[in-house]
Amino acid sequence: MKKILNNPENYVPELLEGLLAAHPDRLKSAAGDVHCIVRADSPIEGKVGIVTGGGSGHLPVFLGYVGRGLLDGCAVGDVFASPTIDQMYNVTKAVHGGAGVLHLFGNYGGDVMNFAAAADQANMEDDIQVETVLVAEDVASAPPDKAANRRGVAGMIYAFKIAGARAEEKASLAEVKAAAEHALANTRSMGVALTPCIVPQVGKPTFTLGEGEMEIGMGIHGEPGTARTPLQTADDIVDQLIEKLMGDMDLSNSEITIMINSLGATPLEELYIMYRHALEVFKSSNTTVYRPYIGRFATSMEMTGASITVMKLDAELKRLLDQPANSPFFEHTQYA
Amino acid sequence: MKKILNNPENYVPELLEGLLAAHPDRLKSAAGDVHCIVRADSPIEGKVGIVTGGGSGHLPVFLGYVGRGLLDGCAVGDVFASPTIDQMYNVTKAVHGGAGVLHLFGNYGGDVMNFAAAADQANMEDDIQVETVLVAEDVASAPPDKAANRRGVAGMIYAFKIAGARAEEKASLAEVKAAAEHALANTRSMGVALTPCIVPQVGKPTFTLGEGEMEIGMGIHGEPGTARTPLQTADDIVDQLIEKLMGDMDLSNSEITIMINSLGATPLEELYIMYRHALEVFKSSNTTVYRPYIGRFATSMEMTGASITVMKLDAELKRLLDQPANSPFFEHTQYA
Amino acid sequence: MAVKITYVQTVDLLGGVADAMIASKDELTTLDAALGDGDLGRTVDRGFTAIKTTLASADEFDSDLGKLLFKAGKTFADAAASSFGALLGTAFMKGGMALKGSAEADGLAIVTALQTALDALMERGKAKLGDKTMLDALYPAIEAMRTQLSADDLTLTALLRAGADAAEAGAQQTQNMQSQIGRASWQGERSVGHIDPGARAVALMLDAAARHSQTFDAA
Amino acid sequence: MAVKITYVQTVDLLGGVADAMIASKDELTTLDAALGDGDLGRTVDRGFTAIKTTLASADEFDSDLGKLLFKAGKTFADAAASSFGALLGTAFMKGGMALKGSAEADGLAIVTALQTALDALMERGKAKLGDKTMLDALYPAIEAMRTQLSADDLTLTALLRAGADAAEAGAQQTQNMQSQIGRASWQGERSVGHIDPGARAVALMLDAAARHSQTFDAA
Ligand SMILES: Nc1ncnc2c1ncn2[C@@H]1O[C@H](COP(=O)(O)OP(=O)(O)O)[C@@H](O)[C@H]1O
Ligand SMILES: Nc1ncnc2c1ncn2[C@@H]1O[C@H](COP(=O)(O)OP(=O)(O)O)[C@@H](O)[C@H]1O
Ligand SMILES: [Mg+2]
Ligand SMILES: [Mg+2]
Ligand SMILES: [Mg+2]
Ligand SMILES: [Mg+2]
Repeated sequence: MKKILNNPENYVPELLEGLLAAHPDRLKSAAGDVHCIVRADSPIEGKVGIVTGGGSGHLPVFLGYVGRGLLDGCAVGDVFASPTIDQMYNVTKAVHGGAGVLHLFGNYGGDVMNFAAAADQANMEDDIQVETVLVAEDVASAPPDKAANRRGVAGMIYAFKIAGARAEEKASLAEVKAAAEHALANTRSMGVALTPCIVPQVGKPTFTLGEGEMEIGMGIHGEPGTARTPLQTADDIVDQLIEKLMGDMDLSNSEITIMINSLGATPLEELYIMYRHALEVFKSSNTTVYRPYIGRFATSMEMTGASITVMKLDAELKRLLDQPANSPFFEHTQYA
Repeated sequence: MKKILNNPENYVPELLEGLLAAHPDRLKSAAGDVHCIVRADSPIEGKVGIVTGGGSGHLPVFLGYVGRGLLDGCAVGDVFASPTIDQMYNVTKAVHGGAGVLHLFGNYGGDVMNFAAAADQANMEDDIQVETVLVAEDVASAPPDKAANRRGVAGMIYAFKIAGARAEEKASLAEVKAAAEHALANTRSMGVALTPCIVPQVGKPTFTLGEGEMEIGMGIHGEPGTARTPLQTADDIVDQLIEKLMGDMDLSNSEITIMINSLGATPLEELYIMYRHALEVFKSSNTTVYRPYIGRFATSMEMTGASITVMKLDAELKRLLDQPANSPFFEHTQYA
Repeated sequence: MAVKITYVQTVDLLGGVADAMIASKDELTTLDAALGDGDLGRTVDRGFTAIKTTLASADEFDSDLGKLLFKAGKTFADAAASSFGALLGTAFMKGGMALKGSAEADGLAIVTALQTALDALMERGKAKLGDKTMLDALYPAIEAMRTQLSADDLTLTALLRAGADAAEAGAQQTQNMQSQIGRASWQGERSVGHIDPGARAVALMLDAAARHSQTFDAA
Repeated sequence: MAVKITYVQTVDLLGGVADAMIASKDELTTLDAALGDGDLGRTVDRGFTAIKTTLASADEFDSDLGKLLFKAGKTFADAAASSFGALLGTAFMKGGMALKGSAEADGLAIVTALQTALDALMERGKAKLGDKTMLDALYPAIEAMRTQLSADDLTLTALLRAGADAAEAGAQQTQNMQSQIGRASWQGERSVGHIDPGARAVALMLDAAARHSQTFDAA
């Protein structure tokens, strides 16, 4: 867990400067603040703007999904920390094309409170209509009866994709919000962590795991999971994750899309080993997989581990999932 | 450095099974062997087939570049080990569309000898014309006067892209070979490693680095580099890598494309910090950057570290670089 | 002599609180690591360092306590935009609004400002008493201070001490509670037995204020 | 009595060599870790384990030494497709072709097969003597064995022992060389002072063969 960086305090501004310099055709900053990332073609007249935000250290989450068919803007915080109200407000204002703005982000206290204040400000000062949808799909973080308390993890990408596709069709704010909620109602995630990561300014691991240990259900900032066990095989891990997901949402006899996501250091090779077994498991419940996503979609820097996200599909979700999308981190051409 | 796997001996076949199951629209196996990966639409009549091969553990390298506008097939070896002659031969045969086959792969002894035998066999048994181009662009691995001895690292992706685009235009075998050679003549790479990785069947790190150490110039299997030093800042690392690259090939007053590549665990955030400083360095030599590639293109599982590859552009390389390409790991839509 | 704090004393007191909180950052990090993500020390460090910058330019606010506190809150929230930062920032800003235009505050004004801050904090955070949050320290502190207001010979120190002690008692009480909101709620039953870090931070702030105010009362 | 090895003895001898090599895998890994990527032990382990499978079905080759060795080489290369695997596989295959149709081999045939193997290995690997490779053990071994052919009362053991000793001397000599080819060449000057792992492997193979052949000569 060694890092390539300069002064840790400049980690985020430096990476954002590099990122803006790398993708000037697709991204720009708003309000003269590199923490406010918006599409280069923002604002888009008549299109609902979709804004997310959250801490750094999760690339491609969050700002990596700012792009065509996806999000319009992202407020970027320090590593694992919320962006400020001003940043959220500035992004909201910069992407507003007259059709309102959807705040779509993970259920983390700081973000929730700051986005609420930013929405108030955008409404008060600029008459921008703002709706909010929280991503809260990590089944390990709270039982079903407290589902609203859950944290948001990789499932947010399905919400970004579905809402983004709907917004691109120039749907109304209510329709885009409904699309995001529809996606999330059908989305569940759960992960496993094998080793921690280091927040640059802190310089030591956020948690510790013994040499032969893993933690099922751990969150992307090292929030504790449901069980700490000896390191298990890929097949056993997949069994447990899918069992927990299926216990929360019935997937039998359904078509789903699945995301097998590395938390950072876990290589793609191992994700495919997991996917292989996921298919074996799904066979017994007559669950079929459409368009699997296998890779690094929501990370915690160099954390070792993986998460599985499923979204149960219907005709509308499938249609929207298939729309093209394009960001520097997520290219989605028409399928087949 | 913990792994999500089952029996280590099944690491490669299991990941390949998962991969083939995930991307049946774009990939298939040849000769009933999952180690022989070819485009789903192979063979393509009248198109030169481009074949690569090498050990596993480097995803997206090698098989990740089998796709439209890229490669036609890949023979996949065990982790960090050469594929067999049979596998290379079978892939060669499966992608042959009547226009000959280019073997384009990294300069590693086992691969070189086995590909030579496979080429002989394809020529003897099936009358397939095979040409060979070795990728050998890692400036840390040998001095300029022994440049042919150098190993091949991430620069191979530029060769895949350029040769692949040329082949897609139905150019002749000689022309495709020339395009690959032209790309490689203008390509140089060098990397730095911060922590090792573990070969699953071995179970312990391939090399060791002290807590505060790094190694400049290390190869992707842990081959020793040019200097082991205390961990340096991102800016200092970039300074040294670019100085070495520029010492081998003059980049001043030129347009280049650059690839900042993570060896695995190093997060994207840090690559952008590196890119930011690379631009600062290039400013003084009047080197301009076109289309940067920043991400994980050639990895060593969970190794920490990064490499920088540059390709000096001319009109033809730029034209071919811009052509669309599409594999499950590398989507390349038309620019802007 | 009625309890009173002047603008200059407030600047001085806040400086003392800031220093004390920055010195407590490791303890708060440890508490937050047990229940949450272990960043509370950093939040407090950054937030109160930012407040000290505001205090350094205390001349710019026309001796208006409201403006000073509002700016301090905004600065805190911007510097440390976490849950605690957002909430404490809101508390300072709204509490400041209750003191707008005043160059000094008496006991009632202090308690009213705190109550306004608490209301804002509950509105913003949507937590209830007993959810195991900073509310569970701040609420009893305000109640205890309100009770003190009718006491004879009340000093600023005595007023703040009553709040600090009640806050500390409230913070200790959180050990028996299960977190119902925020990051710590993801711990479920495992949250029982740990002190809520935000509650402890409130208790530390009031304790530092009470200790610092002794210099005024002695003068 | 002229030196001679039968089909059955060859199977037996190869089995002994395979066991000895598998037992040496850690040493070879250590040597390869110093100059290369540390996989030679694994290559040798997998390759000779595969050869043992071929030996287990030795009945299938009509007592044809050529077929046996060819199959052994192919099996080795497939099981361990590294540089050493590719080269040793080629050596066995081409050496086998020189013995095609023979049910036994005399001293000259053995040396000729080894020479054919060496030629093939040089053709495939493009290395020269002195490049610090297995060639630097195999070449002097063949020379020493060829010299022995004219000796009186030559035994198989003596023939192989001469090869083994020369190979070991050659392997030791590689310490003074700088690697000019393959992975070890990337070490540049740092390669000096280390024994080439492939050369050591050749010496170990011949040594095991010489030791194992004593049982035939004693019989
Ligand atoms: N909704 C809320 N209302 C009141 N207090 C809260 C709320 N959420 C969190 N807190 C307080 O904030 C503290 C944690 O602060 P902080 O570390 O900044 O949170 P996080 O890192 O989760 O954003 C908790 O101990 C609790 O006292
Ligand atoms: N071109 C070559 N010709 C002859 N021998 C070679 C050649 N390249 C490598 N070798 C031998 O192979 C040995 C290394 O084998 P191996 O570990 O399989 O290589 P790698 O892991 O680099 O593929 C070297 O010690 C050397 O003796
Ligand atoms: Mg916290
Ligand atoms: Mg936090
Ligand atoms: Mg080796
Ligand atoms: Mg090797």
